[in-house]
Amino acid sequence: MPSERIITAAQAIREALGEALRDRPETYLMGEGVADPGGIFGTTKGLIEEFGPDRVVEMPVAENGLTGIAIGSALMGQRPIMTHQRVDFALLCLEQLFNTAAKSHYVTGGKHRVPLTVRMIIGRGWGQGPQHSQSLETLFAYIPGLKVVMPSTPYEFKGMMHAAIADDNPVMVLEHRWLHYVNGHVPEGPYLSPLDGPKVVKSGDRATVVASSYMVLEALRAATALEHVGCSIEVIDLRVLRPLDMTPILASIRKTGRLVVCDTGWKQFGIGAEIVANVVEQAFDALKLPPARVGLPDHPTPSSLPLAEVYYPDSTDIVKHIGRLCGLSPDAVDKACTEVLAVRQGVPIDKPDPAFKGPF
Amino acid sequence: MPSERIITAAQAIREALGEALRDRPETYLMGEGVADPGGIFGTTKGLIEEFGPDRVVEMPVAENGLTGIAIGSALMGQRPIMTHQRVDFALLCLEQLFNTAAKSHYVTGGKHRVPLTVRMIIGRGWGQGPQHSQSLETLFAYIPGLKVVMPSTPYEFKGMMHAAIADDNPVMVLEHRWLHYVNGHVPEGPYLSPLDGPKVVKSGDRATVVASSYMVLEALRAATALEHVGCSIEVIDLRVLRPLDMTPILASIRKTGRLVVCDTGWKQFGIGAEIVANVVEQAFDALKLPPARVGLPDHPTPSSLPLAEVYYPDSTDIVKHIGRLCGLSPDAVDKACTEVLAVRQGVPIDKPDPAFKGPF
Amino acid sequence: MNTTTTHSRDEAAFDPVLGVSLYREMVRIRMIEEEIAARYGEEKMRCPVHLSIGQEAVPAGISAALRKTDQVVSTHRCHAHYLAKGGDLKAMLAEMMGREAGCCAGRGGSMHLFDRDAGMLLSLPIVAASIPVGVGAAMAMKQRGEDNVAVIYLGDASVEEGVFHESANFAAVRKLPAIFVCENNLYSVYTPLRDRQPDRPISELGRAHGLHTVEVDGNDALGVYRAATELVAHARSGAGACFMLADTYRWREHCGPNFDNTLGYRTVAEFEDWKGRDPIESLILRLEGKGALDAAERQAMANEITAEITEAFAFAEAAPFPSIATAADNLYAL
Amino acid sequence: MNTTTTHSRDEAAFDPVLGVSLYREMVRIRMIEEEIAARYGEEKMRCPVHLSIGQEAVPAGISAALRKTDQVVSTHRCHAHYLAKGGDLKAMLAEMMGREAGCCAGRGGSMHLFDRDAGMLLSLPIVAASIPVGVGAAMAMKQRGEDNVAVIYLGDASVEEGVFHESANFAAVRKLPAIFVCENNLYSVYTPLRDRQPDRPISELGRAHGLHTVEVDGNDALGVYRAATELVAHARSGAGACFMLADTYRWREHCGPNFDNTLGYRTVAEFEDWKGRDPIESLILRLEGKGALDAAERQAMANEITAEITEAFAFAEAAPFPSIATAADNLYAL
Ligand SMILES: Cc1ncc(C[n+]2csc(CCOP(=O)(O)OP(=O)(O)O)c2C)c(N)n1
Ligand SMILES: Cc1ncc(C[n+]2csc(CCOP(=O)(O)OP(=O)(O)O)c2C)c(N)n1
Ligand SMILES: [Mg+2]
Ligand SMILES: [Mg+2]
Repeated sequence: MPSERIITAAQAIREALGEALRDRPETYLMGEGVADPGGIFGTTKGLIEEFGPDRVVEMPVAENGLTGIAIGSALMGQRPIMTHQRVDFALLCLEQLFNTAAKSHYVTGGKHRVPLTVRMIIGRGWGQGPQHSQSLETLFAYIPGLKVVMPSTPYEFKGMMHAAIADDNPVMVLEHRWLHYVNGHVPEGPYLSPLDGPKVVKSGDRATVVASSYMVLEALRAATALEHVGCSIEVIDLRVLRPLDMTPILASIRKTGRLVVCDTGWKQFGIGAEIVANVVEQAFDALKLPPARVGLPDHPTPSSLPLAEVYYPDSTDIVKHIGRLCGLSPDAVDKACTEVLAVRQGVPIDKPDPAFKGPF
Repeated sequence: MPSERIITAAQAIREALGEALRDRPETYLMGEGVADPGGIFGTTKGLIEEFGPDRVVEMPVAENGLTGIAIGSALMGQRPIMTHQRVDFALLCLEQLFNTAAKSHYVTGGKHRVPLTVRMIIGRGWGQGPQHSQSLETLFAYIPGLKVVMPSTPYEFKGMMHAAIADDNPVMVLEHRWLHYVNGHVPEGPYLSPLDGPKVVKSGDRATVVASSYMVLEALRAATALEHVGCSIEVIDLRVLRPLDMTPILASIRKTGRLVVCDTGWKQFGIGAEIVANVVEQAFDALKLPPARVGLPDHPTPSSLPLAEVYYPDSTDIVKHIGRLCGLSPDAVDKACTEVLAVRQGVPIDKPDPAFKGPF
Repeated sequence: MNTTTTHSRDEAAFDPVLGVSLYREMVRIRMIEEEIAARYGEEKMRCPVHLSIGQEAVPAGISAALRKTDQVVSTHRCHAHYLAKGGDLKAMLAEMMGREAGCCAGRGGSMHLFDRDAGMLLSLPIVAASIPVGVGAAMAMKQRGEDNVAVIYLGDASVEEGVFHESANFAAVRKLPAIFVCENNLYSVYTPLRDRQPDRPISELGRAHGLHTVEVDGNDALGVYRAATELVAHARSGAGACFMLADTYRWREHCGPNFDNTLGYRTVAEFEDWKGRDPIESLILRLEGKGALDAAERQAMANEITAEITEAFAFAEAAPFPSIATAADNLYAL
Repeated sequence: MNTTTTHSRDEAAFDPVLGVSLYREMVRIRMIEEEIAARYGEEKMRCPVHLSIGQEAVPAGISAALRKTDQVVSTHRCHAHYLAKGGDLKAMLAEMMGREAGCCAGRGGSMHLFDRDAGMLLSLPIVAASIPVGVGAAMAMKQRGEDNVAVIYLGDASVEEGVFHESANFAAVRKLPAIFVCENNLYSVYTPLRDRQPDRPISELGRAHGLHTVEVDGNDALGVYRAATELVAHARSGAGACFMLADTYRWREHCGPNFDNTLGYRTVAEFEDWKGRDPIESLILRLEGKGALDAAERQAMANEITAEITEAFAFAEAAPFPSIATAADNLYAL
């Protein structure tokens, strides 16, 4: 039974961080802005007052060095939780993450452990432009030795944050900024959402939609509208990009025979490519039609609103692909698209979707 | 008709660089080691004597800063050619490459140009270990705005180097270190190998092997052995990973119906995933069997020789996949495997393959 | 306070004509910024804005020492640098409104201001990312035998990023015509200097990298100008790269149009102290002392600037948005 | 020469017992390195090697000032640091031969030497990458209330990487018990300092970052020891992070077992000059001056060390390779 309490994902994260700081003396937060009045979109708000500057470490702007410092402390048994206000900034510390953090356990024959959590926020909206809005999960997913997770609901944000902190590996937590505003049922006190793989979040039999992060909400919205036109689809929340467990996805494909993958990054060379390739290798015969991918078009994020409006795919794109794969009538597709657009209420793409307030 | 002259790829690169420095006053080389006596595996050897330290810029160990400097000079109309002795070092400069270099043309509505060439060498062999031997082309291939090329023959090394230098975009040239030793027919004087996409390097009709960089040689070796057991396969040299032109690959699949992709990086989330997903999306009906991918297993490069021996896939892996896809007899597969192994003459995996001396 | 001031206010050397032009530059920047702040709530400028109100003296003083062909690179807080270097106001506002007439054709927003014709090479929103780009511009100009210099604006937080040091070291070792101008406004977003750097003047970093280094009062446009003139001459002559530390203060919030002193990350007393050192008001006093600019003249100037601003906003608001058919254009140069 | 020496050879303070132990440490390192060089051609050590011959005084002097629980991080040139900190010789040689008994179970090779029990936290082959890791170790120890220090070895090229500066700044601002030890051997591979850095002592960088900074003669093990003792006490007491600049010289090629003076990137005169300042020979002279260690005692020591080396090589050569079934093991910690 879900908890009666409804809070936002930002509050859920803050709660997880506070509990971890309270229960585990070896944890500490580090990041540019963790001690700010705003507290990283509210996710660290007030923690500096409770835990002080040795546990809530405001950092100079020095992503690479501070990542190495976090890793060094993790090798000594600390459990640093590092935050980048935008994943774009983490481009500066990939050497440390990919070489030192990802490889230390392997290269020492298992003797070193790197219990490091790195929170990276995917920016979106309000004309952020090309360098403050990227969705770079693919880069991390490519690197053996990292774990890469993308929670999509407040419940998962809290539980996966706890699981990431408890994990003895470097765990990259990619947080879509607009998910911070979403409400959901979240239990009080610590609990773990295992970092074990994808999860069916809505069952159905006509097609499988594998979605990650924010696109899970778009997929669920599409699923509801499709249900209303008589098409029941299964939605799988990818959750854990690395290590990748294809089992639930393959099971779903064996049932539905149709696949749409949607993630928050660029389509080409993205997450969807691996999901599709993997499904094709392992369940080719189960596929009734070629899988489809929904992702960003092949160019940087434009700042200008009308260009951003056509840049970001949404539930209508999912509806259209499902319509094609499931042979829905143009009318049914139109009806479902009209429904999802109505829910969005014409709010421009550069503001968070008011209808995604949940509870999820 | 190919040139009569046979030189190594390292010599071909050196020749291209020398010609560019001679013909284009706006070019200059920059990199740690470009002015060294060894000259980056011979590829810049002697150029410092001819062109001096303003054109052959030895650099402090500061990959990120120097990349930004190269970009700044490119915005002003220079044509920097930067070299990293190992692609692993380039992890330090991804912020500049992905944000500034890749996006400047787009974000200025086409007003800025970044005619930058970045050579990055993929290490292999002699116990390099996990941080000196990665094959990170996937990271670059993911980023819109970069061009990413991987030449495989001396002819292509020279021609693509000239094309990269002439290009007004940031071009990442990934050079497999063992290809430097390979011989081939190379014309004197400058010529361009267009950065236009994959190329059929051996035709055949039973299956298509798409390979990049060093794996092209492994694929050709497999193709020869397979030919001897009566199985004619088509080998496509991927050449240009970004922008990706799928046309020749799709044409080949429509002919053969069978696909094996092999690249030098990790298999999961790698180059092969995009090729497979793309083929599935666009030529699903042409596929007789699920495509296969050949790539590195999901862990860092171990230094120890016996572990490295099983880490790197080679022509036998290609032969085995083709055998399965084309329904070859176990005998035929064995025979082809024996042939490719015989050519390799038992040389350990941590030394360059003496049989790959060419000419290619 | 993090620095000492070596270029003090030298009234004897005061040139009223220059003073008036610096005054005009600063007032123009401030009036534009204030108009942006006033209109931000209309939600036509749909991108973050980092205002320079309070920090006008540095770009005014620097640009007065530069040629058009000298190059400037800037950061997220680039409005003033762009305007002082001669960047097109209309293209700036159109950019902030996402219009095709914007300097980036609407693709970039407020943190990507540039104007090639004016020698404003680029601005980048990643802290310190534009620093090496500026050094690269200096290298290119040196390689091409042009005697231009590159000015690299950076905030006090930029020196925490490794790339600043990599860039400074290379500029020093190659004696490039690069001038690093550090505007120390004491904060990185909400974090004060003492939580981010040890207690030593930031200029020590310039010296340790072998840069010709000076400290100036960043609220004294004339002092900045005089120091800049010397540094520019130094760099232009081939004598080597330079570093200027200029202490100053941002009046409004880090990002956005409002004041934020109520948040408590800085004291009202500190804010008031710096407001008392308003670079514009203090220059007025000095100009009036020389009888160089009376209230009526200032009003006439303000009217002129208001007209310019009104026209520019009207232009930007009327300018068309990019066609969505062009969204993917210019990914690759042909 | 890039530095001044503040800790000079003070014969009055010379402690013969300490001198003998430093001598033994240096000779042991040199003999091991020379044996590696001698046997490298056998192709059993199938990985790059970066020898420390000529540079033994720094790790000998530093480690003599450290506790076992103090932590050390190192670079590609890590043999001497590992050995001096008490790293296991057998595990080192087995690692270089790719055996399961290697300190990294054969996965890493010569540039990943570490020994947790000895307080040798890690070595990394990416220039400067281990610097922040060492600072992080210092932070962890401080956070946990342990009064250990972290020593961070770095080459003269490391200070060109931005991450050095990011690490130094943070260590300074947080007063971490971290000691940066820069072994300045004048070269980065083949490139001399003058082509990479401006003409100022590298120690200026330490000072500009607010680190407690000293210069030492890096070929004087006793001088290094004395300076290290002072820095370690400083850092351990919580007074803040430190920087030591130690000039020294690598005798052999950058990577590999050979001499490479014929390549021409450095002069034979320079090489001979530094060989004349052999840290071992000069210590022998001083020890003999005190009557502390005669030739027979040295020979006995050498015999002991030879026996140890012979045994360790025999151990490593006999040690089994990893099973290929374990190639993918330990990707993730359970
Ligand atoms: C690499 C990176 N890290 C963090 C940020 C977020 N950020 C934007 S502005 C800023 C503060 C910069 O301070 P300073 O350089 O002093 O400039 P100021 O805003 O004071 O003008 C930060 C941390 C960023 N844009 N880039
Ligand atoms: C980031 C990075 N860039 C380049 C290299 C190649 N490299 C290996 S050692 C070395 C020189 C290091 O010089 P220094 O720090 O002075 O140490 P030394 O070898 O002299 O002991 C270089 C450039 C590397 N390993 N990592
Ligand atoms: Mg500031
Ligand atoms: Mg050195």
